[in-house]
Amino acid sequence: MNRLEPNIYELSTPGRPSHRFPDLDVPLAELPDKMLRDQLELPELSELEVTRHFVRLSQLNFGIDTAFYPLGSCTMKYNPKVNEDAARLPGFAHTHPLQDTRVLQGNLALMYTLQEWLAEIGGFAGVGLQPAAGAQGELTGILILRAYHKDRGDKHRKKILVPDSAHGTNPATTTMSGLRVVELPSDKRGNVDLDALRAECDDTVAGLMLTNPNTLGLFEEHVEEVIAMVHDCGGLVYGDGANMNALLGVIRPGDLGFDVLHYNLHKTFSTPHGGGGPGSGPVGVSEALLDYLPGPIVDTVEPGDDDLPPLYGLVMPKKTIGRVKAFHGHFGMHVRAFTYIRSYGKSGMREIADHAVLNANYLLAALRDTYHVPFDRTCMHEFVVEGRFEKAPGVHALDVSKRLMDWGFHPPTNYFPLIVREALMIEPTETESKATLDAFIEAMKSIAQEAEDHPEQLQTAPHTTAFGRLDEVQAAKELVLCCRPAELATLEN
Amino acid sequence: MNRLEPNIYELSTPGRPSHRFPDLDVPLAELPDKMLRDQLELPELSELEVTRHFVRLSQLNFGIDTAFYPLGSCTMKYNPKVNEDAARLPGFAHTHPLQDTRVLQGNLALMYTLQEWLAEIGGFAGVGLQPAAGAQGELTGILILRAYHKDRGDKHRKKILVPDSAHGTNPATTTMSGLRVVELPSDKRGNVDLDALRAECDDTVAGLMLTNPNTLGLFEEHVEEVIAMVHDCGGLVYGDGANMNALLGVIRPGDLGFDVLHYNLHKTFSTPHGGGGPGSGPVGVSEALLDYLPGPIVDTVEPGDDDLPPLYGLVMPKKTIGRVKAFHGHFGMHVRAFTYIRSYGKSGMREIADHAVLNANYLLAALRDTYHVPFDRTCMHEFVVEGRFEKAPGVHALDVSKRLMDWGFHPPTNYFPLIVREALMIEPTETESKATLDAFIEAMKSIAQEAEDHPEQLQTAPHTTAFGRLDEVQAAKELVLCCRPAELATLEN
Amino acid sequence: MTYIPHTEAERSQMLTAIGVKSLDELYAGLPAAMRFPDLALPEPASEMEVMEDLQLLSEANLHVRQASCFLGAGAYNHYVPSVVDHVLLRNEFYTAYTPYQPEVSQGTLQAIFEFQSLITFLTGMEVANASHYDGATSLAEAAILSLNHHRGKRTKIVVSPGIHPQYREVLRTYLQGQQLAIVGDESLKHDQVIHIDENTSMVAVQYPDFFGNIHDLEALGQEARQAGALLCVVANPIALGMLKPPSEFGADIVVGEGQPLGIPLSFGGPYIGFFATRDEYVRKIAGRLVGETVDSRGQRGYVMTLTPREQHIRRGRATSNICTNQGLMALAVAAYLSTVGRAGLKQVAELCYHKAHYAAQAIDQLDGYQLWNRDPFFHEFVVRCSRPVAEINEVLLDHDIIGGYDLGQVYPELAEHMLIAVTELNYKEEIDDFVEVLNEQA
Amino acid sequence: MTYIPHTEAERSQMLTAIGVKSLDELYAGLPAAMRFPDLALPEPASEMEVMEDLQLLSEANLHVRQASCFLGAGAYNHYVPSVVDHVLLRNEFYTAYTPYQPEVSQGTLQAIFEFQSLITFLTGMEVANASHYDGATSLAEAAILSLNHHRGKRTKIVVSPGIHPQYREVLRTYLQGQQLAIVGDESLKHDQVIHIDENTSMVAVQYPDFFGNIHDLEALGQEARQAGALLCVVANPIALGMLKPPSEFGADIVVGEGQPLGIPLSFGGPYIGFFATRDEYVRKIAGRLVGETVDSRGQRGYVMTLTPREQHIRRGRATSNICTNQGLMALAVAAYLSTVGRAGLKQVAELCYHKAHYAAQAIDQLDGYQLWNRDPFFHEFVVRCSRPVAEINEVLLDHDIIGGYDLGQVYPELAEHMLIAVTELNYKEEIDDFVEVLNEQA
Ligand SMILES: Cc1ncc(COP(=O)(O)O)c(C=O)c1O
Ligand SMILES: Cc1ncc(COP(=O)(O)O)c(C=O)c1O
Repeated sequence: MNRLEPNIYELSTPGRPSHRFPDLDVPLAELPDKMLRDQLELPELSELEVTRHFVRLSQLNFGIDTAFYPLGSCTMKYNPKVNEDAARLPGFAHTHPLQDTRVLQGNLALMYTLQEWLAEIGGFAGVGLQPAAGAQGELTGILILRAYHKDRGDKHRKKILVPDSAHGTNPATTTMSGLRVVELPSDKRGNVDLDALRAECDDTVAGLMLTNPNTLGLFEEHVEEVIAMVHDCGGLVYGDGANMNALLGVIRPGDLGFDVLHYNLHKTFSTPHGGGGPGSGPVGVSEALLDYLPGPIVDTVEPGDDDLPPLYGLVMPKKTIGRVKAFHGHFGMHVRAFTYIRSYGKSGMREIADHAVLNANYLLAALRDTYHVPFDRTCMHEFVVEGRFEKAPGVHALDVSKRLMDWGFHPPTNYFPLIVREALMIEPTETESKATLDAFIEAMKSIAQEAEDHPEQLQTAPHTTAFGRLDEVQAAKELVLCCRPAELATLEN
Repeated sequence: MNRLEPNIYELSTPGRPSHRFPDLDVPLAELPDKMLRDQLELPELSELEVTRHFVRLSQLNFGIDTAFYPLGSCTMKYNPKVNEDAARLPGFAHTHPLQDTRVLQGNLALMYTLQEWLAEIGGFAGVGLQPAAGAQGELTGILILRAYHKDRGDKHRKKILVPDSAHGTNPATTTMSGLRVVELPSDKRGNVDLDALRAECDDTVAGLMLTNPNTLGLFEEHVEEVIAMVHDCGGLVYGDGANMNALLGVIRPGDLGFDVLHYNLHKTFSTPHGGGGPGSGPVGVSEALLDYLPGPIVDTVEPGDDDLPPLYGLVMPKKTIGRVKAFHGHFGMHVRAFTYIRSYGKSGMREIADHAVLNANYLLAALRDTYHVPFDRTCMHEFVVEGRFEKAPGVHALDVSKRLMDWGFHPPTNYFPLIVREALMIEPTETESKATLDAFIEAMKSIAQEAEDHPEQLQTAPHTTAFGRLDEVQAAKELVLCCRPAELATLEN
Repeated sequence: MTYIPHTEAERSQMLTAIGVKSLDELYAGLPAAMRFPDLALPEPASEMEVMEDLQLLSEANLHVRQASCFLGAGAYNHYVPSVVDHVLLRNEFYTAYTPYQPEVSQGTLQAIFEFQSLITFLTGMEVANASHYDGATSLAEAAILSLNHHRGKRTKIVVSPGIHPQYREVLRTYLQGQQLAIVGDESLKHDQVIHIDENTSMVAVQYPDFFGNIHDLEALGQEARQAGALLCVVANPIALGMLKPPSEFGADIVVGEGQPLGIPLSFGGPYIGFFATRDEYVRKIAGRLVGETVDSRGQRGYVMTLTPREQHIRRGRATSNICTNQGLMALAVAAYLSTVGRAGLKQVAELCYHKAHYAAQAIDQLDGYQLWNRDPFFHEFVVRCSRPVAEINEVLLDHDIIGGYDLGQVYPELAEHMLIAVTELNYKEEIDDFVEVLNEQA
Repeated sequence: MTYIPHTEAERSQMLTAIGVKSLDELYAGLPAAMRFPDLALPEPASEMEVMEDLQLLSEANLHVRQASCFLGAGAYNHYVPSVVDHVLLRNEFYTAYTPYQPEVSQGTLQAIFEFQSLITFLTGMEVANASHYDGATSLAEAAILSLNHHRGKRTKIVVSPGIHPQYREVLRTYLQGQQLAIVGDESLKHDQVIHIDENTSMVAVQYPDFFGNIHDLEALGQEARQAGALLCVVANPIALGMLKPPSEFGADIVVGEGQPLGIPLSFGGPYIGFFATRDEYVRKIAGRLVGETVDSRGQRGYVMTLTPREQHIRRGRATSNICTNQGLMALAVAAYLSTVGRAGLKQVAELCYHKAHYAAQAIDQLDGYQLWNRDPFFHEFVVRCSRPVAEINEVLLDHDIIGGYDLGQVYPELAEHMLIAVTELNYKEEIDDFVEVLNEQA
């Protein structure tokens, strides 16, 4: 009686009437017979079947709108509904990226303003909105560093320093950019180890990729010194802005000396995560790097005056690294982020950071006695504890995570950063209430107790969800990546 | 660890920042101090709390979009998504009911067309769209009959004949209209008993309320004779159109001689049921009754020509029974029904009825051997079986219903019509596929078997839903009809 | 466009299983001569074409967001927070029906229970039902309750002329089959109090009244009480965000139109009637009531309760025939009130109040216009003009301004009087423009 | 507008629990001089005001539904069935993230699995991933796969000039850090085949190409295969509703832009890149892959699989840095393809085809215009004009017609050539009007 949802091919019935388009209203042209396909294996469902299928599937998910979702490093804050409405306004949703920009001044004004706002928030000279996500922002940034050095004839700068606490995208980006990763250890307080950094600072350094607050949720205590050391050896500093939520209105990376930084609109600026994207990863740069931004970006091409707004246009920065995407980036996300910043406004920025940091420290204070905190100091918007118990050696961070599901919570991030054993990275975000945090604390404490008393309760969790643990080994071994249509449809109409 | 959803007052926290409106941009006026309230016991939640609350609540419901919903007499067909979009178009959603009709010709054209289409589908001379639901359509219709007789000086016609199989709204409507109900028995084949009818047909008959197909899902076999008898004694015939789905493009009640009929847009014409409304219950009438329609209705006030569309206006029928609602009825539902009829078009009407009837007869054919069918003949869009088992006297229709939930199905209608013992009234509708019907048949058969083998499995069902059986006796006894705010908020800001 | 899933193959399998040869055969019992009429309807159309048609029709309207709107008179242009419609679009809410089966309907049931609670607290009463069709029919249902309360022995309903004219029309429509008198609204000058006597079943009054006036109903309540009549107050729910709840005037029943609480104008519907009263009348309330209870597992849950009042049980002896009501609109109201909350509702009320007064004062200062209201008013007020309102409104329309309601249409004594509504959606600038155009038209 | 729930009381309780006196204290470790900058941002605004601003901005655009649109060039104006967005608005879908925790993410996982399946069957390939950012980056990722396949020993990528110019730009951006040559698109006359040699890692071609041409890629595929290079085909997914899948030409990788499959134009994004290939390359695919498995209760379920390929495990040795991809857009594509289904996709493809040919023929007959395509084309074609395209487009705009793409901007040899796209949304009447205005502008 277990009602698993069939897949879309299993739900298909040959010949099922489905969506209907208008009849052809022009004469038939000759078809290129030789080039036509004779099979098209797509499913055939009624609209009710489609609706029911996806509604049922959706119910198998946890989302921010159903559960507390303290997934560290991902800033799962509330996604305001008005943002969704704004992005769907026909005047935005139905504009073609190659239309004459003179009839798209609304879009351009919005993007221009967002560029300005993000630059102001981050302390940068300019911002390019094209990158599609954080990782593409990183690629953009590192290619900018590379182009900058190359332009100056500085050809042997091939080294990118990356702390060992960094997100996997940082080293991967470096390699993609044709540069070499040098990993830096962290010190006992979770900072970049200054001695190790010093030892690497030479004239082959292209730059440092720094996440601040870092992935432990800690503010880099020597950030000014770190940046100065890199600058002094001729390198540039890239900021991974995944954790900008902690800094809004608090401190500007540009003021700290970062040369480039990517923003995650899908984290800091509340655009929805969509089950894994689309994100948006605009990049801010200092004056010296402005000309390298990917393009086009929006600029005023004719100044405005009291009566007329300026005329905006799309322009290619002079020494651009090139396009990183077709068209102009994830405009739909730009609309949402614009709406968000416009709503909170000037004073709201700091309020966001304040409450993100308050919530994280509140949880940390409450959990410190129950869970081992490897780097224990005032955290920023998130913190990392260890999901292991001396008295219950067989219990792992993953078990704690799975057991949290039984309490109705989405688990924290597991096993990242890599420098912490059994890491549980907890980011509550500012939109969660004290009541929710208190319930989470209760769950975490109770689970820790249970780890000792009934470890198997954790090891076999979750118990109350629609699915139990999934067999990842089998998935990788058997590698079924595609539906097998019950009956390969051969009827062709 | 059972996570019941708290109610909205329990979720409230005094002082919680919530939705913000613009600041006042005019000078303050003096407030009428004596008239101000000092307590306002409304909850205070963040938008995330509101969203999460209602999303979680929604998941506790079955709806057409999650499950087969064969609730007899309710025509739970698929609600097309495009209807929802249409009703939300700003040009419809943001029109005020008292605006100058010359700037609302879009609304009026839509309503006029819908009046015409419904009249055509039902075989009537005209249609009024004002009634809010089926029951209000009934009230409208019966008041029209009453006014008609009154107008003709026919003052002693106070009797409304209502078959015993009729829906409760029929007799209730009669009473509300100040008329007297006379109940007619059904014969062995589920028809109105002709002898009983003949006996009542005299000059005190105001009319007959006839549901055809009736609530057994059966077409009234002597419908022409029945109508003629009532007409012959000077009465009029009211049609309860709840079951119009079976007749679309098949037969027109107006052609059969019905004088008045209400349509249920929320049944036949796919407007969503909304967890119990809003519905819409337009009323169609014959030529003789046109002037009695509630108003205003839409009419052309200036004819159109090749270049110009006609000018539509709101007009009050000459001898109108009056308004039954403020404004013009459930316009949002009119838009949806218009969209629906426009989509299916001429040929689609009969296809709807055909497949509704096909699906019902298919189920009936499959279940006939397992469940007792009290009136067993070719049914229309629905049919009624008995949810009782000779070998399992302790099992009731309600138990079958509850057990169906464990199979993922919404139950049929229970205990209606009253003339069938342990009635299970099953209406599959045309939008369900054979595969779904087959699964339902399997469930019904398996449950019948289980009733004999493991009756307690039915009697304690449902087992797999979030809630078990609810205690209705306690609800009626303790009568808690309102949240008790944990703390009566006394802070007034 | 079709939503019917059947394939040709399935259709024939099913016909075979039924034992008939064709679909036509299923209709063998129907009068042959009338079967399968040729309907004069348009051809089927694709979704794309249908949506284009609808788009065009909708664009043939001037909607209030394309203009400045000063029209109210029972339907108000308020801002609906975005989250409300996102809640309504939850498939499980809008594609469910009346929660007959509580085990799989707790979402709807709890939402209605919350709606009842919110209305109870907003009106200051003790109990509220799950909804009526609109403000007008909730007034009619109140009258019926009063008649039943008096067991049919009282045959007079006294209504104030300050009640929305259409509500009074609906009241008369509903009660046309009963032998009773509905009096008190013959003219504006009229004092209803003179009608109140031992035969009076209910006294009904609007708060604020149709002209925006905020009357202290204390005295009227006492008159009604003394005569043993029920006092019914038709209230504007936004006004209750700042004004004394009718319970404080001794109201026995509070009804009203819930549209201002999160429901789009939508050319007049669907809206929602709310209905709140005292505990003692709970068994006489029409419509659905949701009550709290427990399930077989000891969990708190909700069910429809006191159903023996209703038509499906009591049939001809039920006092109302209401069945389908305004479920989804109740959800909208619950979502709206939860979203704006205590502070938000008060803020909206006060924005309306102050903006209306700003507008009234400015218009009153114009030559040719005079504020008619003598009492405190809420967000609507009457202005005496020196020309027909229709003419003024026509000019206003040329300026993309939707002017107020022409009172002369229903109150002969108020020819050339305009009823003007102001809400939080009217910025100062709009008001100033409105005043300026009025000035030009004086 | 704020979405922060904290009350003053809660804030102080929390500060006390933490052991600090103020929020400021939490930042004690931050460089003091720079703390709390005064940001030049607008004041906070209510939702109502924000929405009005956005509405105004959106109305400052001319959108394609207000005009006739004949512009394509990589982004196409197709009809999106209503149901698609209703699926995307399911809160549980759009407010979830990457399904790291499969037990509470089966909805997303199964939807992605279905997306992979649909793309696999549509392209005729053996495996597809969970998405890339867009068509352009999926081409770049294909190139990287080919380089890795050849273990860095081949240093040439041959690209056809018929690939979208912006895709070629992105390819070059992505690979600027590698030592390799990207050749073949120097001019239109150019025959890429001459470049294919033992050093060629990948040969990439578009189908239909940027000018709409449907080329038989059989021969090119053979050339590539002989040289041991991978053949990558950038395909238009709507065209695949009627045309031979690239697998039939021996494609090793099929990538493309999924926007036409249910995603609004949205000024260029978010869209979705799809990526399909042969089983043998599955361990070299960048991005997420969802695979089928079972859970502890024996139920079929889905997980992200082969994760050791990815950056979070392999870090500096990963071949791509992609992390967040286009999850929700994959859902849109899955919903679109499920809704239109086999027959619907074919119908759309054919509508596009026939309408484009009708338009092309009509324009070709005009004086001053000449159809440039010599081969069969799909729904886009090139017209040689006798005036600058920008001038013609300006006049078209006056008639509410959004003209085609000015090819001279990127192909110097195609000055005064317009690339025209026609879809199911262009009715005959629109096409006729377009032709008429063109005629006037000849
Ligand atoms: C610290 C950090 N950097 C980079 C990224 C990559 O961002 P995206 O997933 O948007 O590509 C992430 C994503 O989770 C992250 O947490
Ligand atoms: C046969 C029949 N008549 C009348 C009604 C009343 O219609 P409504 O609920 O729309 O008022 C119903 C409703 O279920 C019904 O089934």
